Amino acid sequence: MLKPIIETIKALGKERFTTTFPEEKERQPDNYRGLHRLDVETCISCGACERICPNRTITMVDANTSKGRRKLPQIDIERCLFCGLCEEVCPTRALTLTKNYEYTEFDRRHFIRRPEELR
Amino acid sequence: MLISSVEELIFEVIAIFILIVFFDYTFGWLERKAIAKAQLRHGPTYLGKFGVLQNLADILKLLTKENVIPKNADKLVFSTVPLLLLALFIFLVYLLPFPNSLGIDISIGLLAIFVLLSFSPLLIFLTGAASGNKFSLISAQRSVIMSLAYEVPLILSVAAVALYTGSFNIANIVYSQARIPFIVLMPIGFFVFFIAMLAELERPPFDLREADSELIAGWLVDVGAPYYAMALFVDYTRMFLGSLLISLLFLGGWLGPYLPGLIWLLIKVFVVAFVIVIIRATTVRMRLDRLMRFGWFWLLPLAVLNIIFTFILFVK
Amino acid sequence: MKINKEELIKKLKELSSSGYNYLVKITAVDYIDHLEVIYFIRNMQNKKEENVRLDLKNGESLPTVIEIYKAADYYERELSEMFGIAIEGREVKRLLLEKWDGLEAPLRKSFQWGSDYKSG
Amino acid sequence: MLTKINVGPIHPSTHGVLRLVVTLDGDTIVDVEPHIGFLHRGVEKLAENRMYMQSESYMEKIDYVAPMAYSDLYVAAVEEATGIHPNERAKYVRLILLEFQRIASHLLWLGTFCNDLGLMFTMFTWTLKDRDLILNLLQDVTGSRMFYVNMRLGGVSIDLPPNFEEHANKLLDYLEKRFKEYEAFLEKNPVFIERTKGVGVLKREDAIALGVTGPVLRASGVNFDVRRDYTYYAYEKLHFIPQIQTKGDSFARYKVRMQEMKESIKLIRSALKLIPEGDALGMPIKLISPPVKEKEVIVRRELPRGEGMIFMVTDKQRPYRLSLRTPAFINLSALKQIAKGASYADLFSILGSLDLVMADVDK
Repeated sequence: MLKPIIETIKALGKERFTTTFPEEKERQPDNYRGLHRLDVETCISCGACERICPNRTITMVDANTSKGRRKLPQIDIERCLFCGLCEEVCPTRALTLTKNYEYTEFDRRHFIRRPEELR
Repeated sequence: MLISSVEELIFEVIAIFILIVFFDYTFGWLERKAIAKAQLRHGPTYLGKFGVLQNLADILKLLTKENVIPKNADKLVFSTVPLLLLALFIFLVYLLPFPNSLGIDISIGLLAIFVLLSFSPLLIFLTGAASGNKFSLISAQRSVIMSLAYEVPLILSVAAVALYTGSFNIANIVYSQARIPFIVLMPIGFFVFFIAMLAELERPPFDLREADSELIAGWLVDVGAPYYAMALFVDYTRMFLGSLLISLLFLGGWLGPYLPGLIWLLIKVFVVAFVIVIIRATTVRMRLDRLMRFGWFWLLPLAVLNIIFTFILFVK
Repeated sequence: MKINKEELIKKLKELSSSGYNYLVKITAVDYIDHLEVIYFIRNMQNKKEENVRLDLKNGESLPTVIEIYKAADYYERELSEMFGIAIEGREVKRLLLEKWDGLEAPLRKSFQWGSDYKSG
Repeated sequence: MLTKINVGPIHPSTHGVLRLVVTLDGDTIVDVEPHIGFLHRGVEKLAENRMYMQSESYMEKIDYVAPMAYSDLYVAAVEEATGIHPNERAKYVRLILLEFQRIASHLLWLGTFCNDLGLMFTMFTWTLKDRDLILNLLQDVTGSRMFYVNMRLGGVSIDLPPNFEEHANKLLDYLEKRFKEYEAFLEKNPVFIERTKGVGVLKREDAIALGVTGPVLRASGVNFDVRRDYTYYAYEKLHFIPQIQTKGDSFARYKVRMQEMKESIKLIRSALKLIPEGDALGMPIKLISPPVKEKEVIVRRELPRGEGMIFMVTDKQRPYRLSLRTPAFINLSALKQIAKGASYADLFSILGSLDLVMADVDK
């Protein structure tokens, strides 16, 4: 019985592993898969991301850009699995996943991100 | 130290109540912090320095909620017995002597305390059985069966102390430890008393009544938020009573060099409480039949042995 | 090996007494015009595996093998629920999705689901 | 008089959404009837409607405690069907990651098991910390903490980073030290011993008849491990030894998992020494699946919870039928047999020692 108690007392002196979240954040690697980012200039509107997405997260919608009106991906974050297939299938690397993972909203309609909002 | 006037009585009542609340609050915070530290977590951090005010916020939250009484429950028993339980434990603290002639120190204090203490499993049984929930019912049954296991060794280990001192007065018991505390004189008795007290306090490894991984919260499953806050108060007051008893009967109470008596007493009480918290963070829960076996085959013979030793070595 | 429905119990008894004592899985495949039921069984001594297959017409029932393999209990329940195969010789309680009575068995190809999702 | 108690679906010890209808005679269990399906997502049906490589992410969600093991199982089935097999380095890379995943899964199990026995979260947070370090390591490799989706046909999506070996070795040393502390903490505790030893005994014959798998089967003295008996990747070269206990009680199941973690450490160490240089990258995801050669595929893998098996009837772009054998499903079916006659408190010792993940049970 004494040995387990010694282990507990030893633990009192050990370093904590939890973080106080908003102040400290977890370390993230460079290839982290967080929220999407779309480079409107390089996107060629091929729709590959829409077709590969297993969960119908991505739909191609009409959007106004500097090059005129064209189809660009719109993302419904509520449905997203963050599997990264869209990033991998994108021929021009226009759609990438960023390190940002905080996406709380008050209204679930705001989870549908228009192409212009994907930065 | 008998009461001579009304003013003195009021002073006593208020002073000891402040002491109880002080212990309950600091212990509640310390337990959270200590367990968090042992579990490599932070514990409460936001409210106040080191989260001191977190418990206050929790209590306020619980008290402002609606008190729900389940349909199946026996309303009268369910809503009065927990209050009786609280009253019982607070009253028991009043029966203990404190330094500076605080506290109502009656000549049969020890006897009175253990007689009244044996009511608590029954009150818990009543609450559990009255709530009309099956988990509570199992908890209530466990409460009564458990008390069979630890009650006898508890009283026998105290009997050795009374035998040595020749008095049921707790102040006398404390003063007779002036040279050597009883923990040194009768370590077996201390061991038995400590284990039995853990069971009485519903602390792991004997928290069979609450048993959150089996019975969710045992006899507290169906109580509403204000009653739950009260149950926490009961829990901490019981903790205060238990650690006070351990320090008064075995650790020399308020006796100690240099510092004033009350400080010594509080230091001892908090050390005992800390040890109990560490045990809580260390061990898994016992099973009911094993506790029964442990109580009757280990604790009881040890307690009897302790009485015999005490009788042969010191009394004769 | 492919067998008839009538031989199933006899064949499995034979196999289980010759050391194939561990049932890995019972599964079924819906080929629209018929169902194929497959029993994967294993010999725990030499780790050899055998699969016993039988064809089942739509609406046909399947004899229970729970006397031979206790492990068949849950798999048979799953089959009867997911493919709508009735199991002879035992009462099958609903297991996974308890409130699906009256609907098409979900793993049949004829099962209609809420959306017309097609990928690729 | 018999009492019926409804344990779950919301209960601290059912690890998710398992509902048990327990019939008690006093404190003795007469009957346990599990009701499952609260987490059924129809993964088998979903896979029938998606292209081969789209389903990988869904497969990971079958078992959220050891996701990589499932994506490996599924991708191995697709590899078998298409004939694109991993090269030598990819085999080692997968083995290392999978064994890390196994340690992480067993660590989480250890913590929750102690919680079931009534320890106030101490072991849980300790093992969670160690699991966190493993997840950090896997995150560096794959880019995600929980759902890795890093298996590709013929390899992995991202190769091991250059400093991986150094990090891994440091972590393994740390874990080895921690396991010693865990053993001192638990096995020297008489209450823990008495709560687990002789509790929920599953005899060898019953274990085989009930079809239980993985650590539960090995704790009952059956010498069977897919890693040895249907060997894959490099397990044969690394001289893998299955961990067997004979008693078949909760303690034996604890011991098997503890020994398995140590065995995993050994495996990773020797794999890190033997890993060949080169390229472990697999085929990137494309909009068209590679051509399928096999009509039917059977793949087995030793998942942390037991033997996982995929039986797949293939079609051109997507599986015609995907049949999964999930280990927790069949282990749960043994609960009734094991728990009969035990006391109510021991039900949770038994339930915990089976290592159920409800997502894995319900598919």
